[in-house]
Amino acid sequence: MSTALHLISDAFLLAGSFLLLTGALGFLRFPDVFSRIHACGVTETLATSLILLALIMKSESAMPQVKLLMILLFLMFSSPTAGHALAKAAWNAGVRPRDNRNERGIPVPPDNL
Amino acid sequence: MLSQLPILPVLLPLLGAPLCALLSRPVVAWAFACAVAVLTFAASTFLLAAVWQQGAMSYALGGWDAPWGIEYRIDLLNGLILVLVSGMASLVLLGGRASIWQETPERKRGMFLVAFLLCLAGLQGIAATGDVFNLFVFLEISSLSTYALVAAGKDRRALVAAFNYLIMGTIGATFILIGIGFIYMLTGTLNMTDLAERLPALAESRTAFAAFVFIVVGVCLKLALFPLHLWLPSAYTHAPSMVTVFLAATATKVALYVLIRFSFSVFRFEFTTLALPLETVFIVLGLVAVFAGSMVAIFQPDLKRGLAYSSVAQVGYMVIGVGMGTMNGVQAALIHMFNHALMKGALFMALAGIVYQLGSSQFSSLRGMGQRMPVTCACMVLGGLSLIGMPGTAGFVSKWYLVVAAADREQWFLVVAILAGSLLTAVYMWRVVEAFYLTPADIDGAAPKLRSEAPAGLLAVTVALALANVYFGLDSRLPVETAGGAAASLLGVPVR
Amino acid sequence: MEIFVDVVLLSMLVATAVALILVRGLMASIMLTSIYGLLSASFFVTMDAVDVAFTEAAVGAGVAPLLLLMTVALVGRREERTVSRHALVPLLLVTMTGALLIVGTLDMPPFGSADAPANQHVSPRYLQHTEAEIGIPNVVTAVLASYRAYDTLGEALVIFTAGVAVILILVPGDGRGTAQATLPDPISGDRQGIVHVVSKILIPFVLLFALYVQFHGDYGPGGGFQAGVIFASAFILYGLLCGLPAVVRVIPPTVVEVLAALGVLLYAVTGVLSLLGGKNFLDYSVLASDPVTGQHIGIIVIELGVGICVASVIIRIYYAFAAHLDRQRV
Amino acid sequence: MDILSYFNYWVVMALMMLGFYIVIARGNLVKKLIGLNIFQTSVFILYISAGNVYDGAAPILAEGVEAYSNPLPHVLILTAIVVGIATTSVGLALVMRIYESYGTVEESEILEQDEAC
Repeated sequence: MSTALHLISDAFLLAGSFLLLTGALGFLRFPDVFSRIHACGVTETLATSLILLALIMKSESAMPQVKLLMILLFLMFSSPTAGHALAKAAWNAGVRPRDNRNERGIPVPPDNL
Repeated sequence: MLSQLPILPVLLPLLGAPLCALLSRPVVAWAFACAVAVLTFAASTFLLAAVWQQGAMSYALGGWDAPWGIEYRIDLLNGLILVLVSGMASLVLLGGRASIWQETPERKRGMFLVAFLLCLAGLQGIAATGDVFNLFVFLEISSLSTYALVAAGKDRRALVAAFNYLIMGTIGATFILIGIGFIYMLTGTLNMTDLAERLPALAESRTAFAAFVFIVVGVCLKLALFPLHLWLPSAYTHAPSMVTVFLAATATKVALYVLIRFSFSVFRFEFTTLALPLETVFIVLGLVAVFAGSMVAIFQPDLKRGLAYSSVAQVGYMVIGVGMGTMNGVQAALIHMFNHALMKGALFMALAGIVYQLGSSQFSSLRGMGQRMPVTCACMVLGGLSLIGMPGTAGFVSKWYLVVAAADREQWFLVVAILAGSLLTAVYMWRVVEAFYLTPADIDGAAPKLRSEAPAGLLAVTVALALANVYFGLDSRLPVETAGGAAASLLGVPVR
Repeated sequence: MEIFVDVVLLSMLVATAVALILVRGLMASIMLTSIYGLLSASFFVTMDAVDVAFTEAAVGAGVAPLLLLMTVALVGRREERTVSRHALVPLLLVTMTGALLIVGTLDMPPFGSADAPANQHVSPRYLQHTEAEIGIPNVVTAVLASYRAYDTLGEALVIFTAGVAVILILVPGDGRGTAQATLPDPISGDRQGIVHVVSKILIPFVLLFALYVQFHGDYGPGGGFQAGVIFASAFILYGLLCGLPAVVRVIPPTVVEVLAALGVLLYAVTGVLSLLGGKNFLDYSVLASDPVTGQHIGIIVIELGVGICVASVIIRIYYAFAAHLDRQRV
Repeated sequence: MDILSYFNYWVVMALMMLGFYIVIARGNLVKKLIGLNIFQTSVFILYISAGNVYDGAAPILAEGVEAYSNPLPHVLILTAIVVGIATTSVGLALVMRIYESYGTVEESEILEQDEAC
């Protein structure tokens, strides 16, 4: 394996781990359900993609690479959908976003869902 | 064909259960289940006869020799259990249709019978296997089906009883699993014969000690040994009548078998007595069970619950026999196990007939039943006499052997205690006689119907079980000799 | 490095279990259970138990939380702060049991040792002879489906028993069957929503993956049980999206029940074939002229039996739960 | 014998006891089942730990691999996991029916109702 590829994959791994960390931090610190879903959902999709890409670069035979690629593809579908479903479920359950003064920042629209 | 015999008592109900699920009409399913149970009984009887003739039989499942594969190992001990369990299952199914039909809605009857066959397969599998993990698997088959059968009771309290049984039973099974894990870590094998060879070398190991304690506690939860009996009274009281008959006659017996198998075959007794004063623990708990169970039974307003508490007491007698640890003691425990199945079978079966007619087992509603259902009540009284230990009944035989075993060890307080326990039994059976024959029927004025016996099938089985109590009281060769042979081989005494 | 991962995972497991004790409210408890399942699955991977990890991920983090969620959808997420009269009794029991467990560890063979009796007596034979006797690389499958095939038959029977038990407990006896196609479907969102579209794309692939796991079990992690769970999960996903009536139209409960029984029978009848061939129960060598081929055929057939049984039972349990939920809500 | 070789086992014991505590101390029936789940899963971890071999590979035969982990505990635990989920589903079915007839899943409230009648 070439050194360049090695370096790139290491960088991907680091970036992915960093993003996961920020996602976890956001999950803990953000004020309401929706921003927390945002923190996790967005970072998670990108971070896991980065890590999977790095692993594809690091692995040496074809079979694991194909499998990792399929996992990546699956995550591209499932992760954003899960975030969407979660947010929708929260909304349907009557949870509304809050701003950082912990007040309802967004007017509640009529329930047309 | 003879070489394939050991698998049949388990294989038949195991195949029968899914096949029965394919039958849509309940009557057909019932006939099929009866056929399966009777065939199983026949196979078990042949097997026991074969074991008498040629000694213990081994069967390698999948053709892989133990300890690599799973082994079935049938000796006199589990041969007797197989006959007992399948025999009771046949009687319950043959005679119990009316009762099952009354207590289960039509759409559930088929599934009820499937669950019953699964329970039978599970209990037979526990008895037949020579592999400790396989024992756990079949234990779970029988337990899961039992939870469902108990929950099929009409009262909503049956659900809670089944749930509590599920929690207690699963804790017990998980304890057994922990114990099995420990001995596997020590020996690297799961085969009982292999374990028996390897464990004596580990007599000093604290891990083996912990394993034994976990297995014993787990089995005692299933056995409902005092103070781990809390699930039993409610489960027996609220389960459908036929389920109570079957469970009372078989489930605790199989648990006792597992206890004996682990204490005497897997962990040799010398080893276990070294590890802790097991004798004392068993005898003390057994005595407490006898007295506490009987005392509580006396004050129950419900006869079914009273008999359930009496089961707790009777388990105490068996455990006392096991705790003595002598050949006579174990033999007495095994005889009592066999006879108690007959007694409780007769009692609960007669009660099922009464519940069929009355819809209740409260003492207050049993007044004057002696006139209404003379045969059923006579069977009940006969079963009660056997429970007390009247000479001429099966109960006398087992009490006699227990007393002799205690006298052999010169433990006179045990002799006194066993006799005193019988007196307590007499007290609560007297309440039944009083209600049946000595209190005027029906104070509330509603005209009592004359002569309304239970349906023919139920009545026939009740009479058969009651007569079996007399028969085995007069001619006790089958249980005594089989138990004697089994006890001798368990304790390594060369006599047969 | 391995030890580091090991310690981290174990600490997370402990943290999850402690959180489970502290937390009140069933929803949070279920999420923690799911996390516990996923963490233990990860731990199994580090312990080289890939088949077990696969199963635990499917069951501990998938099916069990799903059934718990359906129950909680009915009974509510409230959990009373029970002021027990005997608060000390459980603590005492746990302390005693724990002490006994610790005593039990004292004479245990050290962790990870290849010389431990557990790794010496029986199991080396499996590792050495599987290739010659069974002819497949996954030793776990070989032991599961041939050396200890009878346990696995018991396992299929356990799951069948669970199905029978759930039907007996949950399906009402008065004719209100499972499949009331007229019921309003409970989670009907807009039919063109994102979740809907994505799931419909994914379901065929889930089924395909289940088949892969089913038939690749001889060579890699996987097998009948895992495949059955995945197969069932596709149907459950469809049911969650489009409502129970929709999925019942695809495969009615009676069909599922028959399939479950047939799955167990497929397994047991394979064993009976050995009996008819003059060998012991579940001895697959009679299935072909060459014993190793016979073993291979036997393993494929019984794994299929397990797969069918597991998939049908889990679908049936889902039907029973969902129908009960619908009935109670109406 | 160094502590580290027992660390694994001791943690597993702690996990078991945490699960066991939830089963016997909590009054909510669903929570009891959750505790049972944790208890059983922890026993699985014990078994799998017992079968682990340092530097062993997963027991899938491959060229050039010398040491494998012990496959037998894996097989046993596969079966035990199935038993666990079977028990959980039956328990949950019972809980649903109990809720239907009692209107609650708290043990104390069920006891109250039973004593009342």
